Amino acid sequence: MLWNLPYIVVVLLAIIGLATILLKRNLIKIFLGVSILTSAVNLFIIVLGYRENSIAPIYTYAPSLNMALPTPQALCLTSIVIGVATSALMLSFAVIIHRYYGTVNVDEIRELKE
Amino acid sequence: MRRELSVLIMIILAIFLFIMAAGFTFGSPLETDMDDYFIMNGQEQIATNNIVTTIVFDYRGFDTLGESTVLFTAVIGVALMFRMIVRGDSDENE
Amino acid sequence: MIADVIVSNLPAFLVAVPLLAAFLCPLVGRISPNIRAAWVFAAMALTAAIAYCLAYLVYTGGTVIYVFGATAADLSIPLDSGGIPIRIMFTVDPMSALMEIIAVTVGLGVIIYSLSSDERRSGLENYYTIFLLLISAVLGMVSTGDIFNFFVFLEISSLATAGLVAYRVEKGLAVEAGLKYLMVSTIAGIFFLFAIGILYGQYNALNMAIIAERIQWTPLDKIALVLIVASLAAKCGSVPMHFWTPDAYMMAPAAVTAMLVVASQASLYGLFRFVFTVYGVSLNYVTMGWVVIILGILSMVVGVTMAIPQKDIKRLMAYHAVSQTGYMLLGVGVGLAVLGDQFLLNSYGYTAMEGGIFHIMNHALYKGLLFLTAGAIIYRIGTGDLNRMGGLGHKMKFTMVFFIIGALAIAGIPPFNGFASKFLIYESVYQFNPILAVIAMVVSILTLASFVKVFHAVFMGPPREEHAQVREVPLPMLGAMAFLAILVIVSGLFPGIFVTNLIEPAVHALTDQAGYMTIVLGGG
Amino acid sequence: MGLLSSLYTGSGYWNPLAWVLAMAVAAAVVYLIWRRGESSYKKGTMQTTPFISGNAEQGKGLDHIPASNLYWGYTEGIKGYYDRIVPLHTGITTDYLLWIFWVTGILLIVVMVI
Amino acid sequence: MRMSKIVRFCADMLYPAIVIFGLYVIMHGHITPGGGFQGGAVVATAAALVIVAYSYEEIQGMLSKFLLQIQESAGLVMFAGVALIAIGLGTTFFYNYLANSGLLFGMSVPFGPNPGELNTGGFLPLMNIAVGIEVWGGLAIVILYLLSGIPKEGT
Repeated sequence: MLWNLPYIVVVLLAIIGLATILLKRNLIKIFLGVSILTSAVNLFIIVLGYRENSIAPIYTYAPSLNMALPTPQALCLTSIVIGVATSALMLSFAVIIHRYYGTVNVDEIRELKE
Repeated sequence: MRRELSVLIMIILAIFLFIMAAGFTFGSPLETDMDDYFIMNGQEQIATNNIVTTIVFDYRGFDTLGESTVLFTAVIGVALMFRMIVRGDSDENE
Repeated sequence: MIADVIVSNLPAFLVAVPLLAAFLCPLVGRISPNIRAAWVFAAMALTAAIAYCLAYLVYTGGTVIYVFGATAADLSIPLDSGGIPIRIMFTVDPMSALMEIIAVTVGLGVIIYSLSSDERRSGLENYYTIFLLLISAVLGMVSTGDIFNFFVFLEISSLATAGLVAYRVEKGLAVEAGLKYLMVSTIAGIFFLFAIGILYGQYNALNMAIIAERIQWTPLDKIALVLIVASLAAKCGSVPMHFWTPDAYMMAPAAVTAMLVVASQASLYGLFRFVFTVYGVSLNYVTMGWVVIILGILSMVVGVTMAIPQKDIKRLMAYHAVSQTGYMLLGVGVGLAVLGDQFLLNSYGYTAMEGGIFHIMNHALYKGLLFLTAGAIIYRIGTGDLNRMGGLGHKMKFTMVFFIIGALAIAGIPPFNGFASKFLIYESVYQFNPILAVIAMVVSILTLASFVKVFHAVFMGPPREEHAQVREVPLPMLGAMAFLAILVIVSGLFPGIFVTNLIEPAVHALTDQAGYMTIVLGGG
Repeated sequence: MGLLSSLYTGSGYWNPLAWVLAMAVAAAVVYLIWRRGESSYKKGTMQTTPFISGNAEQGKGLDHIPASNLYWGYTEGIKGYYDRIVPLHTGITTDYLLWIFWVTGILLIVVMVI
Repeated sequence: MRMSKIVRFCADMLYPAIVIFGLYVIMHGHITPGGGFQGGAVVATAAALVIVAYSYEEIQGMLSKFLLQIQESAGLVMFAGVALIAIGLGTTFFYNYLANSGLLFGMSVPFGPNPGELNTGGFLPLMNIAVGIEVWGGLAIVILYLLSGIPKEGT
């Protein structure tokens, strides 16, 4: 299965992300889990576009014409920026919540329930 | 209870993710017709060496507008969070 | 000449106009409050005008295609590409046009309301910026024909909604609600991106039509479908993934809450679009139909039973929003369960789907109206706690009338519009499975009971001393509520017009997968 | 013709204008019956006050039942249901995410197996 | 928190270098790896560097939130505006009207590997610049706001 190693890494990253989200109680660590999960998806998309022995799809001094698929790289770029935007907003929420609640433990951030 | 459920669902999702991973082969995409079009025609049509840039800004330029908008939205959201709160922001009267 | 250019570029303007207005809003809004209000209202009115024109074009002339970056707007397939679309395109069919009409109609009413009800808050230029971004995201989601583009607009709507929900801060409570919404929608977005990756990796395409042509129902397609359904069902707040809904709806400003209803329905639209147009008959429609039906039934029952003991007016209404989403899922799910059988589809499948989709429109109108009345009450007495209300009928007569209209509509009392769509659902679902129809009716009765409770608690009883200063809300807020109330009454009294002219084309566009592919990919 | 069209469902139809008409007819009938009633009725006399076994009517001041006391019997009647369903709304963010993951997992099993 | 003099001096020295490298990445986005987002992020790290080196109060004089917001909006409006001009020319939103036109950035490129020419790409360099401006302003303003949320020392 060594030739499929990148996909295995995707799965492992996704599971690490899931575990971080579900087993940690610190809000910041949960955000890290979400980031890891996003990275897993980004890696998945970029791995989809690899052809054997291919080069980056840029013609400037290109040594060969066997190029990797460019669309996954474009999608990945978009998804990275979306991930950055999401984490920025989540972190600012965490800062405000810490200011009012005095904690970043998810078990204590439950004023709204039932 | 929550811990057991978490571990169990992680195992279930891992199984399905491995099924998914087994469906693809690294290094040989199943179909490549759209990307071959970009590689073969992108350079001449857009007059650009970097095919990824042609896709990001031309073929899928509208996505990039949306992507910039996502960043803009996040920035405005952060700005809203750190503004000075006035009394009118709460619903409470007086 | 100019008119031709504008008409042929309407789908681009539909998203570009609110986006540009939003980009400039933080700067324009700093000049003065009046200029800010005029700017926001002008942008919204222009967007609404564009959406109505586009919907007119679509309903009279058939599906409109707009290819971004091509030399001509309808050139979906470049001549040298060998029959595959390579650019992002908007595919505005009657279903999209219907959602656009709903979004801009509610958006227009909500903006008028918000300009008056939120004027004492701070940071308003940024608030209206996000509002316009949310509206453009909803319009983009319902118009697009490209799965990755859908994801981008989904993320814009997630972040915009989270920002709006957290806007009031309210000692951190609103931020908590925003955080919960943001976490749920981020996870949903990640699932959705996984599904896009699976579909792209198999078929090397991102356009819905070309994927629909190539799809084969392999195990990978099944995983992708489940990820899409789970993520979009979570985003539209169906049980058991509804937990963010009451928190977010309760803590957002009332005007935003009315808009959130539309935003969750855009996710619902995405769910229907993916299931019907991208997968179509290739999927195991009986299983998926029952999955959607069970999600709908759970949403209906759990939503309404959780609503009854609530103590906050907006939280109670939020649980009702969950419950009403169940009706839409039920109606469309029944249509999905008989998708492959043309006879059953003709005898009751189309009717069930008409009911479900008519309910989307009715729900946006009456739930928007109800949230606006709740906002009017909170605006005057400063709390949403039902125990601290009472006797407001003496002071806020118009609000009471609008509340009655909305409450009767949501409970399915004739002749308001809620009854018309629920009637379509009852009669067709009864032929499919009588038990489902009985559950739907019981839920409707419980809805009525719950709104009787709200009506009693808020408006009935002797006037209370602490509400001595309360008076009717300002005229723009009343005007916005009247606007929605009139629409509720009109669509209740003349449902035939709406169903034949708006809903039926939408339903047939949704189920006609081959027609969609033909329009996008050409005749061959 | 569009204004008066009915909604056909395959097994029945619905016409709100007919319903309004029927309501108007019913109201007219009610009005006619009411016209035939006792006409010697005077406001402000014993005739309009409620008769509670001869006792005086209580003041209306503090009769308003607060919202949480409404439907007490209903919630008490299906207490078993509410005791199960309400604690599910824990208000903890990761529990919400756990629900999403479980729904995804169950749907995966359902769709992949069937 | 004000860093030591060495750190501040190094930050001062590195600031123009990072900005220029970022601008290079933005400008050459259409012929080499990189582009508006990457370059904009690089420039924003320069802003982050000085923010780390100096205290928040000192930075407020140098980096104004309002100016950064104007910069961000200007970048986005330029991005959408460049794309909207295409509608005025009788084509569709995002049609690349400058490519192969002989005007600014309008040189055509033959198929195959070549050394790369800056004067190519149609409106792609313009869009790279617009996005670079936007990302620069956006990320810098996010960092500033997040920093403003930290309570001051001793309070």
